[in-house]
Amino acid sequence: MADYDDTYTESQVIMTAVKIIAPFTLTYGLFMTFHGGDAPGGGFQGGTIVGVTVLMLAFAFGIEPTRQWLRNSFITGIVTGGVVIFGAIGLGMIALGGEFLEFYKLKAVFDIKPKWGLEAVEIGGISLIVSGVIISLFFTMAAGFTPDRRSGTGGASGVDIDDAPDAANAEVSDDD
Amino acid sequence: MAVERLLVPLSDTVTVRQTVGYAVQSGLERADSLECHLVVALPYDDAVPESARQREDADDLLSRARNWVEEDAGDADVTIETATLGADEYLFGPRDYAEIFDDYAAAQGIDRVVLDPEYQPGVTARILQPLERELDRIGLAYDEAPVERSTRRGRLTGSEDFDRLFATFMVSYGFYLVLGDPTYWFDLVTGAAVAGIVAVSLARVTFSVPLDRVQSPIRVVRFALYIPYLLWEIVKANIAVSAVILRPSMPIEPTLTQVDSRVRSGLPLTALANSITLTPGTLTVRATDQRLLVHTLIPAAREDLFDGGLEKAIRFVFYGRESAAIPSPRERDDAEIVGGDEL
Amino acid sequence: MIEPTPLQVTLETVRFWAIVVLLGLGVFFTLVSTVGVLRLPDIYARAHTASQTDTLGAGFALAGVALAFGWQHAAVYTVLLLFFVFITNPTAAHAIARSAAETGVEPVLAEEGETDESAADTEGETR
Amino acid sequence: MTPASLEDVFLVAAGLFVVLAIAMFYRAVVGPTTQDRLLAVNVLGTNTVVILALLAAGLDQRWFLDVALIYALLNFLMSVAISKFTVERGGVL
Repeated sequence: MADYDDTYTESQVIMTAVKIIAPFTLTYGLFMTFHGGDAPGGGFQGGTIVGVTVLMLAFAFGIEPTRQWLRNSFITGIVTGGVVIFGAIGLGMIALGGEFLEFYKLKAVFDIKPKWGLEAVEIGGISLIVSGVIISLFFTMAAGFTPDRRSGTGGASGVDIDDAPDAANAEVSDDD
Repeated sequence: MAVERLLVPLSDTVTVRQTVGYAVQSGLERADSLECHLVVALPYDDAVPESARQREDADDLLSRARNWVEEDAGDADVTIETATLGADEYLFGPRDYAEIFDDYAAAQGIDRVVLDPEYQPGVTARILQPLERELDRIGLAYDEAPVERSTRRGRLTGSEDFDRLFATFMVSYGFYLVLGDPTYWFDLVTGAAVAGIVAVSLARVTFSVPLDRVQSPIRVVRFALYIPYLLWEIVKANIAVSAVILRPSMPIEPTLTQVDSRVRSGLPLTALANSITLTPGTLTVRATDQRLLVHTLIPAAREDLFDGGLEKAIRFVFYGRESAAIPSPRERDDAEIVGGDEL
Repeated sequence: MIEPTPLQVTLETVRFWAIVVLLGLGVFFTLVSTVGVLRLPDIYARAHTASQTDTLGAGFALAGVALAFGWQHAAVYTVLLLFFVFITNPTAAHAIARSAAETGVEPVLAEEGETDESAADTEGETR
Repeated sequence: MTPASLEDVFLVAAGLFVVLAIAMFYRAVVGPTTQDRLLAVNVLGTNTVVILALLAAGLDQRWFLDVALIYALLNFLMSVAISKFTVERGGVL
């Protein structure tokens, strides 16, 4: 019965409900990211919730408009930025004379609690990587499912290739 | 001798004067003699209390526009017709507007529609983009007036943007401090940063309709008053439905009903549809524009729905006390029981 | 250890029984809702009673939790949770009902008698 | 005086909710339509949120509430996503 057009894919009840809760979920995702050290949560969970917020918007508003709203380069930027921050902090510890990601050096050199080093990795590194990976995975899958977009997925698959090493990187960092 | 018949839908925007000017000028270029139909589409029908004020505004706008046309036409052969459309129905989406324009165009033999790029009928937000699409679908020729509006518009959206950013920021910051500890410096600092990110990224998504500095806070207060009423309705409906379900014979009487509500799209409609779903016994199956398809489980719930208590309450929340006093859906003949075919 | 005053003891007792009553009501309405979901004939009717869990079932139970936490941060958190449930669940119920309507699941209606039920069920099996 | 400790009350209530949630599994398994199953899982999700909150009070573990909030969010997302998917199979997603 309903003829779907590209900008109005969901019932407006769902659309408006998503609009209302989106700021709350995004805030909550970022809150979790910032409270990884002393509460449940952290970069992984927080990043996932941030990613989920975007997926929710995509469900409600349609995937194409959301993709236009969040440009591919932006997502790639998030992911690579996360990797750069992660690497910089980790290598920074080596520069201070420790091992990769050895935060105890912070205490020795700058008199900062090691907790803040972990926080910085969680916030700057992991959350960005995870949210970027979730969003780009979703868009990549969605692009595969849409018949008339088969030719136009160059940007999305580019993101996908970028993601593979990042995902591995993120997994490794889980251990510390 | 050719006569060009133009339809110019008017609304009170910054660019309406230029639109009228363009209509007259372009019409006279194409033909010697011009018949200019100035119309105002009224969003509300007579059953709604706001309609009287809308009608006055419409008459005022029409008489001003008539003067403009006379001024622009000079000595040329221009006939002016004015009309108010849609007084007998409740116009909801762009599709409704497109259809009444089309009916009018067919009745008067209109050649072309001249659209104001800022066209904004009544209370709804700017609908031009979808309206163009609907006109395309119907097959009515239209022409968008080339108007100058950049300076004014920049300033206007600037202040609107600030309101949205500010509102999103405060909501996000408040939520963050509730989650965290408002006395801990780390939470205060990161909260501000997070609220900034959220405001920049989602302000335009969440508040797609511009905020009103006076009305919006009042609506929040009225919404807080609405919550106890809703809870009371939920408790009543829960008890009624529980009694039916727990009885061994289970005397349910499922029906599908169609109710034309008198609330605007977006937040009011969502609030109404969700309130209906939240009260057990009624379930919103479909919400296409203002037409709600509601499944009801027991006759008592159906009667409550047709009495329109929730609808009046939602109207109170969004439009104020005077607007709440509208006839119930049953009285204005907007509620009917439909069969399963309507799905 | 300070001996509690009689007033404090009474207040504690009142609070205890208030919590018990709230939780009992929550369990009761969830029970009704479960019975309804199991008994009622079709998806639309079941969605009505599912909203009972969402509203009063969850509402009373979470109110009991909030009361137990008292004037603490966690109580605010619980109210927030309840508010969130109240916004999202009707939307989810609407989404489900709408999807049922779009995919052509026929509702069992009172006028058409009970014969439709088997038809709707068999049609559903094929999906 | 109270006959039992408040913690026990919460744990008993949580247990009752678990029993009801298990009963709801019947509908999730039997169906018959996809939407029936989805609805049952949605109600199960709401039950889970309540159980988590009850356990948070009963075991005095505040952070269970965080989990409950996330669960509520994912529950909503699941319902919307699957109901969208069943309608537009091969369409938008």
